[in-house]
Amino acid sequence: MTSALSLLEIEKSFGPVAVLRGVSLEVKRGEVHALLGQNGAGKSTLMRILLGLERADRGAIVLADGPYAPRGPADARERGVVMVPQERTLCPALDVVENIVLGIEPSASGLLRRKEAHAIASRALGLVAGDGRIPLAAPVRALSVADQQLVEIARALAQGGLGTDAEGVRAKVLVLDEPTASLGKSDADRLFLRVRALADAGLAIVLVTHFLSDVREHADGYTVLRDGKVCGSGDAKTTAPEKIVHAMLGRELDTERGDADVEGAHGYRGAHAADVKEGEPLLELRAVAGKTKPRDASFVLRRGEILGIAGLVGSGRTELLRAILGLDPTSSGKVVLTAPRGIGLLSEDRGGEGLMLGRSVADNIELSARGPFMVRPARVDAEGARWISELSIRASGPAQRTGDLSGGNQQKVQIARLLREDYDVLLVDEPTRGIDVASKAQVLDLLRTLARRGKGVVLVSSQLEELVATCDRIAVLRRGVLSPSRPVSEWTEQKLLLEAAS
Amino acid sequence: MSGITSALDALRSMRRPAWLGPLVALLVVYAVFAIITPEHSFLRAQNLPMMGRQTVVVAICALGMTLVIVTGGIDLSTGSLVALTTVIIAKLLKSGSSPVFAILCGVAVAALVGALIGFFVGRLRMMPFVVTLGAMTALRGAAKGLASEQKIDCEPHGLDRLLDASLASPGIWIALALALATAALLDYTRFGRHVLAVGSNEAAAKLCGINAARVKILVYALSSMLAGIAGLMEFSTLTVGDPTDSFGLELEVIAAVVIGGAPLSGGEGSIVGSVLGALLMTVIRTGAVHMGMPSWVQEIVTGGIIFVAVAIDRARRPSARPS
Amino acid sequence: MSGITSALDALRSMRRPAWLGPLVALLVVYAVFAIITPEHSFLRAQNLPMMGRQTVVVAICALGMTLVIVTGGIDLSTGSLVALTTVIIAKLLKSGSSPVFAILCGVAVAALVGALIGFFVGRLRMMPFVVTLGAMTALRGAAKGLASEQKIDCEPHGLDRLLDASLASPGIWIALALALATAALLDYTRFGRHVLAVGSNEAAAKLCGINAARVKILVYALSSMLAGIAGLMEFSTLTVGDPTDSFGLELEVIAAVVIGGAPLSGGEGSIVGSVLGALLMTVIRTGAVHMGMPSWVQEIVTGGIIFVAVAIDRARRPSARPS
Amino acid sequence: ACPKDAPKPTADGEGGAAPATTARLKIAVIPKGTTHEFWKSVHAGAVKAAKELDVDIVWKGPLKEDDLKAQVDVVSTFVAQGVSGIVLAPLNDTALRAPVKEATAAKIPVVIFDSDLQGDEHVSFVATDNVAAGKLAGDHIAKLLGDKGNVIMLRYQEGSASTANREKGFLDAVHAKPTLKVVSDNQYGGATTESAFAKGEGLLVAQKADTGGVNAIFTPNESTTFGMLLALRKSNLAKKTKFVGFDASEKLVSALKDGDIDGLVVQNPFNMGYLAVKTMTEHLRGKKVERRIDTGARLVTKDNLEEPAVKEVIAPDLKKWLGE
Ligand SMILES: Nc1ncnc2c1ncn2[C@@H]1O[C@H](COP(=O)(O)OP(=O)(O)OP(=O)(O)O)[C@@H](O)[C@H]1O
Ligand SMILES: Nc1ncnc2c1ncn2[C@@H]1O[C@H](COP(=O)(O)OP(=O)(O)OP(=O)(O)O)[C@@H](O)[C@H]1O
Ligand SMILES: [Mg+2]
Ligand SMILES: [Mg+2]
Repeated sequence: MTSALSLLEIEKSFGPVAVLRGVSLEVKRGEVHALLGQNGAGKSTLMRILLGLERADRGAIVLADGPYAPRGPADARERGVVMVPQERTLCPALDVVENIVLGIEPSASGLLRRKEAHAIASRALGLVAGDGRIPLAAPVRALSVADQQLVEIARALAQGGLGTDAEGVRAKVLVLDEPTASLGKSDADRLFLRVRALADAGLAIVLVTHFLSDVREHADGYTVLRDGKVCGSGDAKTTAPEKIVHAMLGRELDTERGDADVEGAHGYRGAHAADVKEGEPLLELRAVAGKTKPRDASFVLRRGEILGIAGLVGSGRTELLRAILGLDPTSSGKVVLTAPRGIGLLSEDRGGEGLMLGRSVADNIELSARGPFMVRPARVDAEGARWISELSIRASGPAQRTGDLSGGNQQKVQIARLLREDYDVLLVDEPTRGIDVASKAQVLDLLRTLARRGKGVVLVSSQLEELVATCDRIAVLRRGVLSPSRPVSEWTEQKLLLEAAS
Repeated sequence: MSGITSALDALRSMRRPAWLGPLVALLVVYAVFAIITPEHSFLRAQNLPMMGRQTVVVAICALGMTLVIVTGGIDLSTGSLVALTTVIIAKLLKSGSSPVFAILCGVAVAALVGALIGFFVGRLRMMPFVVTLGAMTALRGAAKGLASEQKIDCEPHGLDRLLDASLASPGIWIALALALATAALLDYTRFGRHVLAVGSNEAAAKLCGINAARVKILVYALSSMLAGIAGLMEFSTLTVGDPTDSFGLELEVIAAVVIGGAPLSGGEGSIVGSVLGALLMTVIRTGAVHMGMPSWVQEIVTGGIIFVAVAIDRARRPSARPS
Repeated sequence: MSGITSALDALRSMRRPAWLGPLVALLVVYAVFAIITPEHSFLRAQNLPMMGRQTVVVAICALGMTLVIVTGGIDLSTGSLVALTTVIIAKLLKSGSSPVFAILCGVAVAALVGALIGFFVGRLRMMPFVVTLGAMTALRGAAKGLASEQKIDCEPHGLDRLLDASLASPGIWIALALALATAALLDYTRFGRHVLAVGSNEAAAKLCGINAARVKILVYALSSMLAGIAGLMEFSTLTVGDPTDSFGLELEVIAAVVIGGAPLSGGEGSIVGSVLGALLMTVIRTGAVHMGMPSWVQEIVTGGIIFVAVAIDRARRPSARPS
Repeated sequence: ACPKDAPKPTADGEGGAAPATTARLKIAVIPKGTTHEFWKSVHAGAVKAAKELDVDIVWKGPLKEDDLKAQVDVVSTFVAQGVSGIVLAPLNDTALRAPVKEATAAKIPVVIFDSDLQGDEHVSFVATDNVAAGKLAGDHIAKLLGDKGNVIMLRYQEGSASTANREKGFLDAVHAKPTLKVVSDNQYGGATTESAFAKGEGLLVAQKADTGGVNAIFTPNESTTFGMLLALRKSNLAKKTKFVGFDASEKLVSALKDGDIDGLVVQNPFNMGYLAVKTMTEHLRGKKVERRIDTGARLVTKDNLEEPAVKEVIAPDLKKWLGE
């Protein structure tokens, strides 16, 4: 096999910060190549350079048909390079068809040809989503995060030239930057089937991911980035996951000892362990129904426990959490909150509603509805700095713009804010989305520690193994109806999946 | 079963045309005035072509403003540009140029100014509000300077007949043709899709290989060219070049566009809606005169109606998921 | 070694104050005028207090406008509200009320109007541009109606001494005190941080339990109250209640805020910057008179300077990561 | 000699009567606006006086037409700058008092022209009697209609004193004839031609001018007159409806010749500008001046258009003085 894509000694810095320090990478035709690394290692930056969204300071890129220096995404598409970026990039006001054919609209002397556009869109979407699930005429802002992600993947496929001609694959390189971070298992499985088919058709595919299981099951080769350098690569199928993790972290991930306890929760001093009454109810839902979802949800959350909520994408988990917090109106039922220190939510949509991307890390961590009337900016920065070190957030300092952090580090900023507020009840929606293995363990450990110290946690996650490993009890949400919760000992991943899908 | 639900879903997800709200508002306000004006003077035959004629300038400006607002921008220089165009045309006519040459020059200068504004907004990524605020002041000054701070009298050479008393006056038909062309541009061409995409999510548009800067330059050039044509119509009405003309016109134009259903956040907009919005404002103004309302009552009513029209329109639309 | 680099890094990551740009611009323009005005008349002692006095109204309005713009909103009703306040104060004084009562009434009405605007923007989630455009027209009408379409003459009862020729005139000090208070409110209180948060990302603010609607109501009420105080200053200058006064003032105020470093997209802004922006506009205007520039040249220069000030400021800031 | 080299007049001039300095006088002339033809004529008159009397004038209006605050600011800027004297057409008779006081306090004399100012700080008032001028128009319309018919008056702008006086004078004259009916007098044309045009056009339809609902129209200044003229022409009502306006411009005079306008009350702006600057100069040079100087107004019709005295008023040689 010939190499379809070679990156040679790519270097890139933002101001004084060197993000990539000579990265070389080679992907062959027909290969699915996994790109791994801790949050902020520079994976997305590398991919953005590949697409011409960012320009490398030094280094070269070579495609099968010659040297390649894209001036922009249009240029990249011309050469057969397309990408699904990490953050959502759809036009919320345009409908699904318009989004998918954006920039490649079929037209005759400037005039649109709607039928053709529709055909392209439905074919591209058919490749990644079940039939008819996503309405083609709906504006994408009405879609759930997961559906938007699917539209985005369909768009990349369409832009690669798949939609126009069944066998004519024009794209040569497809970059997927954490495509499954917001997908459920079935969508993810379908996506990987598709990815394999594309690879077999001769594409070179770069897959950025934090799921080591996906690497093992779906990738051929892998490369690990650490501190802007390549520090490990090989065969994805045969390499032991521990070895990959070691390459990523530069050390072992000691789950027994609890990495998180050392780095994170240990330093976390917020909880008032003293006045905790074990098992005291904090939050009770009585037949809560929202405008559309949830339709019927009841549970009691007590001090010291983690309640997991499983469910398929679109089952209404996010809506349930929003309804509890009062962000969405409820139509019937009752939410009884007895927690003295209140209730906080970790949003699944960190860029959209979770963070002020334009403001500093410290401002985001400090954002709070309560507190004294006067605020000292110096204290805000000091507080920010403290949390940056406690959660080992990779940022240049408390004053850095949050939008300039890598995706995973943004997620940590959200978590820091939640911890700082010291809520009694924490509603966490997909807390490990987009964060690396080490941080993932750290975050889940943190949740357990919090519970141990008397908090109540509601955990929503599409990672079933995460639920099973972390929760005390799990309930399943099916089309808006929440089943009674059962102790975690009665659940396995398979049982959860069956229950959610039935 | 699933066939029915999916059909229902399709129906629900169908977008209600943005111009429905302003159309209803227009009809209601028209009917109210027709009923309550003394002796129903509002229904007199001359009234319709007159209102059409009075709307032409605002409507033509609103076409371009819609495009600008759809890209998420705004253009405060419209009024000054209209005044500048009347001055250029008058000055050229006075110095003996042919009317065609005068028109071409006026419109070309406007388009050039627009391209420059577009360059600053699109290429240099400056805020449209600031760029056009600066342009508003500077162009007004340029118009005054060019006209030596007075109105320029000139023989109109037939240009005054562009907008005359009858329904057949060419100005109204030109405006209509321009509206259709702009609507087609926005809804049926690739360029139109790109305009919408840039306004909806510029980063996404760029990712799909759309040259956002070029789109903006074209949009501002087009919008200013339309303002130039509106300036021609204004000249046809005034028959003089007036550098102080159309002060504050841009706010009326923006109001028309917003009433027409385009949010200032961009990504959406309807040419038909904007034209209806412009008509609505004329109907209110004319109706108030027919009612013999004092000016101040008229201003309160206008303010109230802008407000109510938009409020009702927004209330009816399904609220988007917060994102 | 690492100590030095980390110190350097800290220095680099230090936030450049937003008002640095406008301050430099102000000093440069001042120096230029000081040098080039004939006989350096710009440096005459009376000139400074006079410019201070001329800036008071715009500067006070700019304080509130900064808050509004920081929330991502805009307020077009400022000019009309200032005019309305002059009318209310004059009318009350004429009817024999005490000056204190007249002032309180004028400012209270303004604050109420602001709270109403805030209610529409915050609670009913209508676009600020539209709400305040409607308010601009309606308030202007209300002012004219209240004044029976005339300027209202009245004995100023000492209110005219609020802004007099000396540096000691209380108006300047009141404006300064208000500026300090507003700056402190924005930078050193929880409410100020909530204002910034609502402007940066409203959804995130709500998620953290901040009542965004309440924040907006307060901001618009505060902003309009400041416009009311500006109206008092305007009355002190004019000594009549003038319903046609301050037409277009809002654009000057917005220009001052934008020159002062606040992007209209919200989430950022500096009170000091806005005051400097207001001063810059006065300096340009005064300098132009001293130079004997014709109005049209002055307009071109003003437009150009708005533009250049913002362009330079934007160019210096590090570009954000496109997302 | 170059004026820049001359010593500053106010720097060493202690008393208010510092007449005999060798320094060139610098007089600021502040109109209400700069683009109406009216102010152009005033400007020309002022330039003529300046040339004759060998003084410098600075011509500076508010940036926006009819912006009261801007005019107040312009006056105080000139005070701070230290000119020899200020000649001012106040936009308001009260609001400009404070800056005029300020000027007087700084030993800068002020001559008021066009519209009056309250108080007695100013040296002299040079203007037309506006009420009388409005009455001229009212009487002419009464004569044209034979004292019978429906009359419209389109006002200029809220709060403008000189036009309000003309409107008052007109209404007084019309109300004196019980058989004349004023069908609309509460509409304002606004500051620009285009707003007056739109208002006028609507008014004509609303009052059924085409079927004889309106017999005569009066407008109190240049922009409303021109706007109404356009409205009449576009509605094919010119010549059918009697129309008396105010002020003269090239277009208005040719409309008078065509018969589209039946009469124009004209002031003598050229003379006003001339006299205002002259009065100021004389005061500065230590002469005694009158407190009130009338510049006169007259009714111009097609018949007296060719009289030399009228010609001089309506078509002053702007080019000669303004060099355009
Ligand atoms: N425009 C920018 N300005 C400043 N720093 C930036 C910018 N873009 C990226 N960075 C920095 O570059 C580093 C690498 O970011 P990148 O997004 O490539 O990481 P990543 O490997 O994709 O991480 P994640 O797994 O969290 O997505 C981060 O530390 C980030 O803060
Ligand atoms: N504003 C809206 N308009 C139309 N449909 C909506 C809107 N908000 C949500 N939905 C629909 O509601 C469904 C549930 O949303 P969502 O996918 O967020 O639920 P979820 O169970 O939280 O899933 P996940 O968290 O995995 O994304 C989706 O199918 C989405 O299309
Ligand atoms: Mg990334
Ligand atoms: Mg969800």
